Amino acid sequence: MVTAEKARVATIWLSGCSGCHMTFLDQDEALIDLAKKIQLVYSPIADVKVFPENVDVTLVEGAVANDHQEEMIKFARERTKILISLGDCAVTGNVPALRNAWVKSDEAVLKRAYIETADVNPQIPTEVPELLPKAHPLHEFVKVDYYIPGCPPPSGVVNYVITELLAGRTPNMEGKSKYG
Amino acid sequence: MLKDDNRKGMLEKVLKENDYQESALLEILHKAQEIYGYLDKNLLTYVANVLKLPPSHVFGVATFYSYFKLKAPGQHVVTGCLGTACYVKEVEDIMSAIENEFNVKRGGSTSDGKLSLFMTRCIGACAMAPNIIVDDEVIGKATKEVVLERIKLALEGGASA
Amino acid sequence: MSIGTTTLKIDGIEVTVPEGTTILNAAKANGINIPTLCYLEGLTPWGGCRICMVEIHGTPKLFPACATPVNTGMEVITQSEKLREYRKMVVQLLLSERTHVCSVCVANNACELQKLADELGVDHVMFERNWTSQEIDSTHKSLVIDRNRCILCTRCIRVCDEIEGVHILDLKNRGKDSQIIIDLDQKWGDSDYCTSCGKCAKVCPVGAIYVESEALSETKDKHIAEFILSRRNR
Amino acid sequence: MKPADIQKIAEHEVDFQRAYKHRINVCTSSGCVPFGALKVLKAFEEAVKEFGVEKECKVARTGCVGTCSVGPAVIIEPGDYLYQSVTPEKVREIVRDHIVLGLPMKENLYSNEAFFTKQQRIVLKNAGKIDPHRVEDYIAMGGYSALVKCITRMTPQGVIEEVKDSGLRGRGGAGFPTGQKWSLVARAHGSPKYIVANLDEGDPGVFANRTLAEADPHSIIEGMVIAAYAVGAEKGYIYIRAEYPLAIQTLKLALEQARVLTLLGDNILETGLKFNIELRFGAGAFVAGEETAILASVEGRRANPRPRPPYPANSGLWGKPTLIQNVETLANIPNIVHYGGEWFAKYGTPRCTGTKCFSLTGKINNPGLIEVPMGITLREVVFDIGGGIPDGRKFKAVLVGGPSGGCLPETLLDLPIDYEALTRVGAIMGSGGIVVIDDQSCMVDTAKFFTDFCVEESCGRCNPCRAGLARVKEIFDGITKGEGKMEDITTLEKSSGYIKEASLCGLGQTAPNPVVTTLRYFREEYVEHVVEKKCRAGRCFKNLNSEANKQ
Repeated sequence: MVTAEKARVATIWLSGCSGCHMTFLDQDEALIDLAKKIQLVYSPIADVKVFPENVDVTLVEGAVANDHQEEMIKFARERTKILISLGDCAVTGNVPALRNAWVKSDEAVLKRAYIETADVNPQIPTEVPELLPKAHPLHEFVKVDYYIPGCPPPSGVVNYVITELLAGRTPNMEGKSKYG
Repeated sequence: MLKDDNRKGMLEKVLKENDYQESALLEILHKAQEIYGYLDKNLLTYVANVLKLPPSHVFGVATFYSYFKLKAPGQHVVTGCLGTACYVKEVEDIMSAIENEFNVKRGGSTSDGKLSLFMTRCIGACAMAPNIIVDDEVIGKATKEVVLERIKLALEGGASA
Repeated sequence: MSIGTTTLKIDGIEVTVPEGTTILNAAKANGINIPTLCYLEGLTPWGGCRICMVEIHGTPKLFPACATPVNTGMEVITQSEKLREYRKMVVQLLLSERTHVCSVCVANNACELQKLADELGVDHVMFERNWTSQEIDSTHKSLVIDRNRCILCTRCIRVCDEIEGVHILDLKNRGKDSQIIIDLDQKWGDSDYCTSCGKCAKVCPVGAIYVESEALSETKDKHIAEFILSRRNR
Repeated sequence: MKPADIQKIAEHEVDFQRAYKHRINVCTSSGCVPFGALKVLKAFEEAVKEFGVEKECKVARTGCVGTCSVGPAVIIEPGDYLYQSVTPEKVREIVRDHIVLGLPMKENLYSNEAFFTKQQRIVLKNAGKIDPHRVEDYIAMGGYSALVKCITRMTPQGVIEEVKDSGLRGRGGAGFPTGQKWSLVARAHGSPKYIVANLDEGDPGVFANRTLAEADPHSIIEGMVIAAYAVGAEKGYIYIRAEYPLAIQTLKLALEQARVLTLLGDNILETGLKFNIELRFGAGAFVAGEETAILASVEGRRANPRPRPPYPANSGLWGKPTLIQNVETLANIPNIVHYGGEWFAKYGTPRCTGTKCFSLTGKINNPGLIEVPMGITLREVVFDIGGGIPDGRKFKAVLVGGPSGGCLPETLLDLPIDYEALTRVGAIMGSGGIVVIDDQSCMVDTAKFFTDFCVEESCGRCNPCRAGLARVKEIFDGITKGEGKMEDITTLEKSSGYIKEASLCGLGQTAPNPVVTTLRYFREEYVEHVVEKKCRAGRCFKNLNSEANKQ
């Protein structure tokens, strides 16, 4: 195995349920083949603190819902050649964006979660990143190169897109981009 | 139920004149609005029943056309023309001034129900743009100052047209 | 009097169909698939969703296949780069118009809009989405309407008017503010005329009208209009 | 009433009018009434009595002469002296000096000769000259003689041929050849056949049709009856905007007069011809001007356009063959029948014959209603007739064709006005709106204004127009608030192309025109807005600035 020739791949987890990461792992035996071609340089399942430079492919799960995530995704974009929105939250906003229909949704959603439905000690947390007024899909902040919708996306499609990209081809999403 | 009064009599006459034709729905709604000031659900139900039209159809028609009002307008009505000539002559500035001065949003009324602010499709007095209509009076080549003054006068005088 | 036939070309293939056939049916009869959405067999074509647009040689305009009758010598093109782009645009605009979240929708996996997005490869929406907050009306004993998912195809209105015959459904307002209404825009449970036949739920292409606590795959029936119509015309 | 009686009425009326040495025409159209025209009329009636000249001086109310910015306008004949901005106070002086002493008051006369010299009045030939409330006035000017000619000396086919020879094209916007349309309806199977006259002038900034109805209602009615004779229609509807109360009142009266003279009815002029007209009122829906939408509206339904074919000529009102024409088209007909198609074709250009009425407004010295030969250049209209830009400002653009027209820059001012030339540069004839804008206007904000209008007026039936325009509007909101991105410009272009090509009816198909033309001719302003957050006209980012100021 010659590490230098492997593609440098990262995954990011924003506002999502981690289901898309599960899907990534659900590639099962296909992961073994994939492991020969890629090197995971940043991921919630790898212990790396800072998003590295010169990343070939970054897969992003989740919507952009707070200021930290906005900063993070812009930073990652600068250091990534190919950025992929993975799953409905990243592609459409999905469940995290359901709050967008509310008036002043950032305040309202915190109030709902931490006050109205709290059993003990109701209070809104302060030492955490600030929510954006709305939750957004990724491409409303940064340029996204490929999209893999699905909640979660079928692992076969995730594998297909990565494989095609590694082979230097453009994936064709017709018949493969099922939302939900 | 529609109250039995003079107005109902007038409406019945209109319906009869139009032979209870379905196709006269717009004419009938025009007249009904003239008689009652606006079209409330009671009135629409009555029209639907008499013309033997589905209520949803009547409601659909009444809400499609912006000329029909489903809510009672205020005592005084100010209408801005949204024609192109008026736009070019900055009618928008006057409208914003009215909104700020009287605390009313276009399409709505003041909380005391004294003043409603509407926009209308071009009234065709484009050469005199910008035009603002205060009650039934067209103010051509309107300026903020003149319009605000005129509205204040109407509100104070209470003399509704 | 015998009905004549019309010969035309669809995607280069010469086809002969009865006079007055629509392009859509002419194509279907000859194994050519044109995507549809607001169209439903048995109901008057609406021509609103534009997904079935086709090109006709010799005119710069696009025509809805569902509502355009064939003409002798017509050369119809059902697939082209432009049509693909425009069909994708249709789906993107529909998805952007209201709150379409497949993962939490009753129609997930039984939705025509979702299926079209998949088939056409609409993997994202270039427009900022609108997140609407229309109140869900579940006052009827079994039928529910969630206008946040409505794509204004008007199938429900047409089936209620043309097949069931009561016309309790219609549209109010116009343009982007259009909404499906029940009678005088009242709660469904208060409707005087609704026969609770459920055809609206059967034909709804998305999850906007559905039968409460029943799986959508069980309640949908897209052949109901055509079936009743053919029985009626026997 | 027999056909020959029309001639008798005309002769009688001409004799009656000759008895007067002077005629004072007071414009009492919608443009002048708000500025006291009715008081001026009353003042003239009193003044001629006061000076004892009521026997030699006729005071008449008339329709619009076109100089709407200097109303109330008064014309004194003979000599066509046009007095501007007449007040009741000035009336006495005018009667004394002009009528009694024979000394026209030069300082009160409309001085802009060019406003009239470049015009060619065919449709508006009676506007400002006749009393629209008197059918005799119209008949004295040769009115209804064309109808008499048709029903006594021409076959329906002959009338259609004459219209074909004239080259007349629909004045409602699209420019479909009128004669050809008549043939289609005449040949169509089904009865009864209908005529719908479109007076739902919904374009903001346009008032030509209203003026016509207020100034010369019988020309529309005569045009309709001739059309009915030619195509074999029995019933006609005039679909008029409810926002035009004076025009409605004038038309109602005219219809009543025409019925009394049996120019309408079950046995027109005792020739057995049957044709009746009813008024139908619009209710504030721009889209109702579209030909299939107007049908829905006349039938009492939501004004949703429907896909064509079938075309209204074959399947219109209640599924019957229907001729839909704009009222300006119809008002041309009596002239064409009277003077012949060949005469008409001498005006304008070979491809676009005749004249067109335009409502000239915006930042211009002489706004008003004009009628010009087709093929006249925009420069002549803006600078010669319109007198250029007021207050020494700089010309920036001219909007031709209403809310779905195009914004044309100075470099296109020498463009001749005809259907094809306008379409080529991204504008349309529309219903004849010309709005001049100067350097105080922002082109991005202007495109946004028109988009907002079309979003509000979209019927909602088809996806491109309903959802597409709404997204375009949101993008404009973002750009003018300072949130624009360069991708937005690409998205605007892509969506515009889609909306134009995929929309069901003319509204959607033309709605992106202002966006497309401003992007084409004023792109640098978009880039400025997006990149520099700068609006050279100072119209945009207003809230942004005021918030910044507060901080």
